[in-house]
Amino acid sequence: MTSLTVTFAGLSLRNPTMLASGIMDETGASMRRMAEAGAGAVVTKSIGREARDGYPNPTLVELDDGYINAMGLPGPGIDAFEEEMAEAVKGPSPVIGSLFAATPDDFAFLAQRMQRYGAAAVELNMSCPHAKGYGMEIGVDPDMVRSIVREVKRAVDIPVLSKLTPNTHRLLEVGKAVEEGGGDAIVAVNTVKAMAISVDARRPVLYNRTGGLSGPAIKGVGLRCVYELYAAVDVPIIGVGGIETADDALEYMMAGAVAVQIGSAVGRKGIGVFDQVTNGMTKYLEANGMNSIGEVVGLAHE
Amino acid sequence: MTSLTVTFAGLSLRNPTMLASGIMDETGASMRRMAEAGAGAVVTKSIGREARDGYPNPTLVELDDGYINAMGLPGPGIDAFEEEMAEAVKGPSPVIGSLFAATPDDFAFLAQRMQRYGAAAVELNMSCPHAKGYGMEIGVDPDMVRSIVREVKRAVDIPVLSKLTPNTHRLLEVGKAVEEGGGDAIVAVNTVKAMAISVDARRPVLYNRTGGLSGPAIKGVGLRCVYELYAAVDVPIIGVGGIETADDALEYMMAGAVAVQIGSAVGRKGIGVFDQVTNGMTKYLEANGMNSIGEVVGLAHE
Amino acid sequence: MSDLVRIEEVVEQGRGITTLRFRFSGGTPGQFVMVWVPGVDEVPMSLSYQGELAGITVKNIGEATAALSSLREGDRIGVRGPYGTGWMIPKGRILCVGGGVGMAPLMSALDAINEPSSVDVAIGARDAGEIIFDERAKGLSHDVRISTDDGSRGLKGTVVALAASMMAEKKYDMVLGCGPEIMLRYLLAACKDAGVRCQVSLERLMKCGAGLCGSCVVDGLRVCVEGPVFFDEQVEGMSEFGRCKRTASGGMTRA
Amino acid sequence: MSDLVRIEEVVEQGRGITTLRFRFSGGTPGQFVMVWVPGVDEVPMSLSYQGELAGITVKNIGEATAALSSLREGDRIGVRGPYGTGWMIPKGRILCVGGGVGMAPLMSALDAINEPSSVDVAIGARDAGEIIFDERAKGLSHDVRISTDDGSRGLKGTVVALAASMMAEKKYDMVLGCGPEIMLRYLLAACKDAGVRCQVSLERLMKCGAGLCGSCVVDGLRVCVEGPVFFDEQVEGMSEFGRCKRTASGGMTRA
Ligand SMILES: Cc1cc2nc3c(=O)[nH]c(=O)nc-3n(C[C@H](O)[C@H](O)[C@H](O)COP(=O)(O)OP(=O)(O)OC[C@H]3O[C@@H](n4cnc5c(N)ncnc54)[C@H](O)[C@@H]3O)c2cc1C
Ligand SMILES: Cc1cc2nc3c(=O)[nH]c(=O)nc-3n(C[C@H](O)[C@H](O)[C@H](O)COP(=O)(O)OP(=O)(O)OC[C@H]3O[C@@H](n4cnc5c(N)ncnc54)[C@H](O)[C@@H]3O)c2cc1C
Ligand SMILES: Cc1cc2nc3c(=O)[nH]c(=O)nc-3n(C[C@H](O)[C@H](O)[C@H](O)COP(=O)(O)O)c2cc1C
Ligand SMILES: Cc1cc2nc3c(=O)[nH]c(=O)nc-3n(C[C@H](O)[C@H](O)[C@H](O)COP(=O)(O)O)c2cc1C
Ligand code: FES
Ligand code: FES
Repeated sequence: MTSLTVTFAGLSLRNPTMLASGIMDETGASMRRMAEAGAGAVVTKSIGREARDGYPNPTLVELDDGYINAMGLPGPGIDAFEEEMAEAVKGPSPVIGSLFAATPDDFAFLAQRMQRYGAAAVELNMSCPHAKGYGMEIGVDPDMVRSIVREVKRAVDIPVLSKLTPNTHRLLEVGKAVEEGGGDAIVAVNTVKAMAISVDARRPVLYNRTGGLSGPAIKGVGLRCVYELYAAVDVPIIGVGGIETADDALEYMMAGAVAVQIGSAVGRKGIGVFDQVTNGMTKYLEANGMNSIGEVVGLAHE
Repeated sequence: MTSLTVTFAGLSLRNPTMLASGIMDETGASMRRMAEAGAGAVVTKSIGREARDGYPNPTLVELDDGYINAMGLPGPGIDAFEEEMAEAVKGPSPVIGSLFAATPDDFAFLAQRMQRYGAAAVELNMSCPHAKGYGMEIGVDPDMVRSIVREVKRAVDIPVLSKLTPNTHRLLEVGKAVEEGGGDAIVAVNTVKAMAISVDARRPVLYNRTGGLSGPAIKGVGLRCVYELYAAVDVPIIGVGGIETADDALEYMMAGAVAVQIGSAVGRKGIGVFDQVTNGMTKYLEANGMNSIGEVVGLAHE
Repeated sequence: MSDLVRIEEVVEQGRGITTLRFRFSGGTPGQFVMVWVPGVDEVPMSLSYQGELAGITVKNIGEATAALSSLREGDRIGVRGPYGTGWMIPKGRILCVGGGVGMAPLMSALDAINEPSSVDVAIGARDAGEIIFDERAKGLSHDVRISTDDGSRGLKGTVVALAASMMAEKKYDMVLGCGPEIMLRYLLAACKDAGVRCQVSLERLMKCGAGLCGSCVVDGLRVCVEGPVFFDEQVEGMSEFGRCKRTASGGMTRA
Repeated sequence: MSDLVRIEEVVEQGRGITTLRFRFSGGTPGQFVMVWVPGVDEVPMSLSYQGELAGITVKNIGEATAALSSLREGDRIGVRGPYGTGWMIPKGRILCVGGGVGMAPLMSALDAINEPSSVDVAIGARDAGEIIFDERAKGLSHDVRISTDDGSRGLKGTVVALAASMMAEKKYDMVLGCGPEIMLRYLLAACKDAGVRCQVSLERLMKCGAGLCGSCVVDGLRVCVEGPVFFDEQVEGMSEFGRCKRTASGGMTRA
């Protein structure tokens, strides 16, 4: 018997696939559905203090090999999200509350609320490339990252994950800052800052002009970040970016990820993608005489 | 009659397509051939002081939507390159000498040699993501970039182009540093740092483990960099990254590029790509009642 | 190469209801596209015509639909898709029930069925000015009936009442319905009473249109992927159907 | 899903010459693949077998080829491609001239021609131990002749001398040649003398294999894209042919 269970940062997941933040996770019912579809954990949409409409459309550009999105962090705000969490936690998988804020205090406040709502962990979004004042604007500053993580760790008992941006040459410094702040895990990566222009319209397509590239186009970028982080930090790393198949997930795990998140593939492949990936992982373990998916982690470093 | 001629930074090109550095430009004959195939200018392989073998193979990974390469800046060194330049400058298009070095002095020395060899301009590679001590290791530091550009400007009379990396959150600061150093133009972008892992081999595919992602996968990233730079600096910008069609090139020009470079498409589409792009540009001008390709530059900012 | 499509034809379909035709192939009946009016907005629109020369039929209710309604031949819009799950068209006798611009996705179904004797149509609207596609429907069905709320054309009453009377009169194997959600709620009830299976096409706020953002979900199902067409049994289990919608921030509003 | 291919069969083809068979489809005669031995190197190899069960035939001359030669059934290698421009196989009578492991890409041509009466073969090597594919060639050609430098098998002499005698004896429309560059240089001369058109398959240091890096160029032509097979007239114009090669740094060395 092979096992896909992974345990890290105080979390235990029945399989290493997680629903990535921002995908089908704005409502309790949709999060539950993704957990039922096979995600070993679901991460909520990044939630802030207040309700935000996000940007007007167009918020998404579809490419052959991915998407560019600039949703603008829409969300009902932490108060209204209580109701969604109440529903989400009824699902079969742990729910991880993703948060965005501009200051350590706000992050801590939001994290406490998420803990109260039953989140198994919080994920600090310090990496959104398209929301002014949030996300990667703070996530490229190791000092800021360290103090945010430290503040949140003080405020809650649940594990604290930090989601990093690939849009910086300081990735490893930021990763170390997470560790120094006492962070329990790193999630890498958020989207790569990009844009699309319509020649016919002679203007950027997205309302916000720039957005974040996701999907297969960035798989190599995410892999590289996980690989480099694995060699640089001791905290567990969760890999995300362009994962659509079991092989993609295995590549990330060999690069050093203990678990993976899947976002764009939910649109490109359908919600069956979690089952497809986990089935493929089981087949891989069987074919290679391994007992546990944990044996795969970091293999590409040997 | 429509015109594709572009004039910027003291250069005049019969069309706005240029051969990107590192592609079919290690020998004089191949550069000449690319100029004859339609490139409005050719940029040489990045040349350093000494001969370098580059990394052992594998140096290239082919993806559906691009390549990841880690050639490791192979090249015969500036002395031996004289012979290649002598041949290259016989071609129908200006030859731009790309250079890599670790210090302002070395850059200046190399630039003087390139000028002597007949280069119409030099392009400073401050953006290679996979050569220790060179490339993006210096190109993410605005102070370093400023002093390199300044030193090279002092050393030569030909225009000085600076090629930037997208792998930093400080792109605009670096762009401004180029301007402050007296640089004549910016080339954006070099490859995005990435890697590939073989699940079967349980190891990175590239000898150097990490490399640079190019081709369609990064088009949105390059476009975004050009768009942001155009709004931030006054020097002309040359766009590069994933250009394969006239539409791709027009998108870059609408984002603010006065000219474009084509690299990966030489492999993916063949050397006919320069003609295809320029023919498409002419058709576009005709269909839109424009006289000169210059009218397109920056249109997406209006 | 063009990244936008050119409007080839504009047809004033009814009061404040306009059809735009453009070259765009692909799609099955009931699928929709995301339509971008550069500088204005991008909104979901069902394909009211499919094939080489596709079409959408727009009711002017706000900023985006006003912009679409004001377009002229030669103007350009962005169209991506087709997206979603359309009608499942079974063998047997079908009744199409459309309220107002809800006729749009039903016309694609009628085109696809293309068997006038096996499909009937009930078209309803507030008044005669908003009755659309009746002539086109007549070419595709032998029994097309009309109702208006104010009686200015056809039967006075709701299209659900009309459909109920048709179901009482004839035997149908499937009802396909599209229109305001309140109408669909009554239609489902009427079908249940008559013992006829039913599919309905729903509308929700859509941002991505591609199954990612979650803004369109109803009880966890994406209107843009699992819908817009849902079966009666799916809809009956939905706590949010006919009761509430999500706003741009993902919060709930009562319908 | 596998990103490497499994070696299905290993055949000792001659002294220090090994054929590896693996599942890999696609390719036209004369094309090559980039073969990765994980942890060792990645090198270009002509396909000596094409179709479902492809094959390469490797001469052990250095690190990568030694690693390839030591592989056993069940081992795995990376294969990307096929790349390049292969043989143009015309109607008419053809003579294949192979020196040593140069027979590899010619075997794909013989398989493709598959008309034993219209193609003859001249196989040469330093000695009998390096003569390969003679039996396989006999199944595909009615006239297969052999030469060795030391006379240990067949005609004593070079394969170019053998080919020249065959061209004197019979009429050919095209010669296809592969082997050491010095041999190809003489072969071209012999063909010119005999008034027979000729194609030759060249080798150069290859890094990317995909037409980007420029490491394989001969006078501006990429051996990995425009080659490895070139026509006589192309080769004749090459200042670097038979004279010099590029090193890893792109510098020149005399051949
Ligand atoms: C799958 C799908 C297919 C659709 N097909 C069509 C179609 O074929 N033809 C068509 O005309 N429309 C169709 N719609 C509805 C259309 O997308 C909306 O009418 C449009 O997005 C409104 O944009 P606006 O900017 O014009 O109005 P807004 O400015 O966004 O809204 C104006 C006012 O109308 C209200 N409103 C918004 N949407 C609706 C709605 N759906 N029903 C009633 N009131 C609403 C708003 O609350 C607001 O008060 C479809 C929607 C979906 C989800
Ligand atoms: C298009 C193409 C197709 C090829 N097809 C085949 C094939 O079917 N079978 C096959 O065995 N080989 C083939 N080769 C040659 C093969 O790629 C080289 O032999 C191999 O790369 C050598 O690698 P190595 O590490 O074993 O030797 P290295 O360690 O690289 O070289 C060992 C020694 O041999 C010398 N050397 C290197 N290459 C050659 C050469 N081509 N000829 C003579 N000496 C050389 C070197 O200078 C060095 O002294 C082909 C090459 C090309 C370009
Ligand atoms: C439509 C969309 C919305 C997203 N929203 C968020 C978000 O709110 N918070 C966040 O941390 N990441 C967000 N992301 C990033 C994803 O979680 C993920 O990091 C990224 O898409 C790369 O993974 P993928 O290639 O599997 O999509 C979003 C991505 C997409 C495509
Ligand atoms: C094989 C290869 C080698 C390259 N070598 C160099 C180089 O020596 N110097 C440099 O500035 N850029 C180099 N580049 C980067 C390209 O010039 C270009 O910036 C990048 O590939 C993006 O453009 P593309 O998508 O059109 O390829 C190289 C790219 C490739 C694919
Ligand atoms: S609009 Fe349906 S998930 Fe985004
Ligand atoms: S090996 Fe031919 S161009 Fe790179």
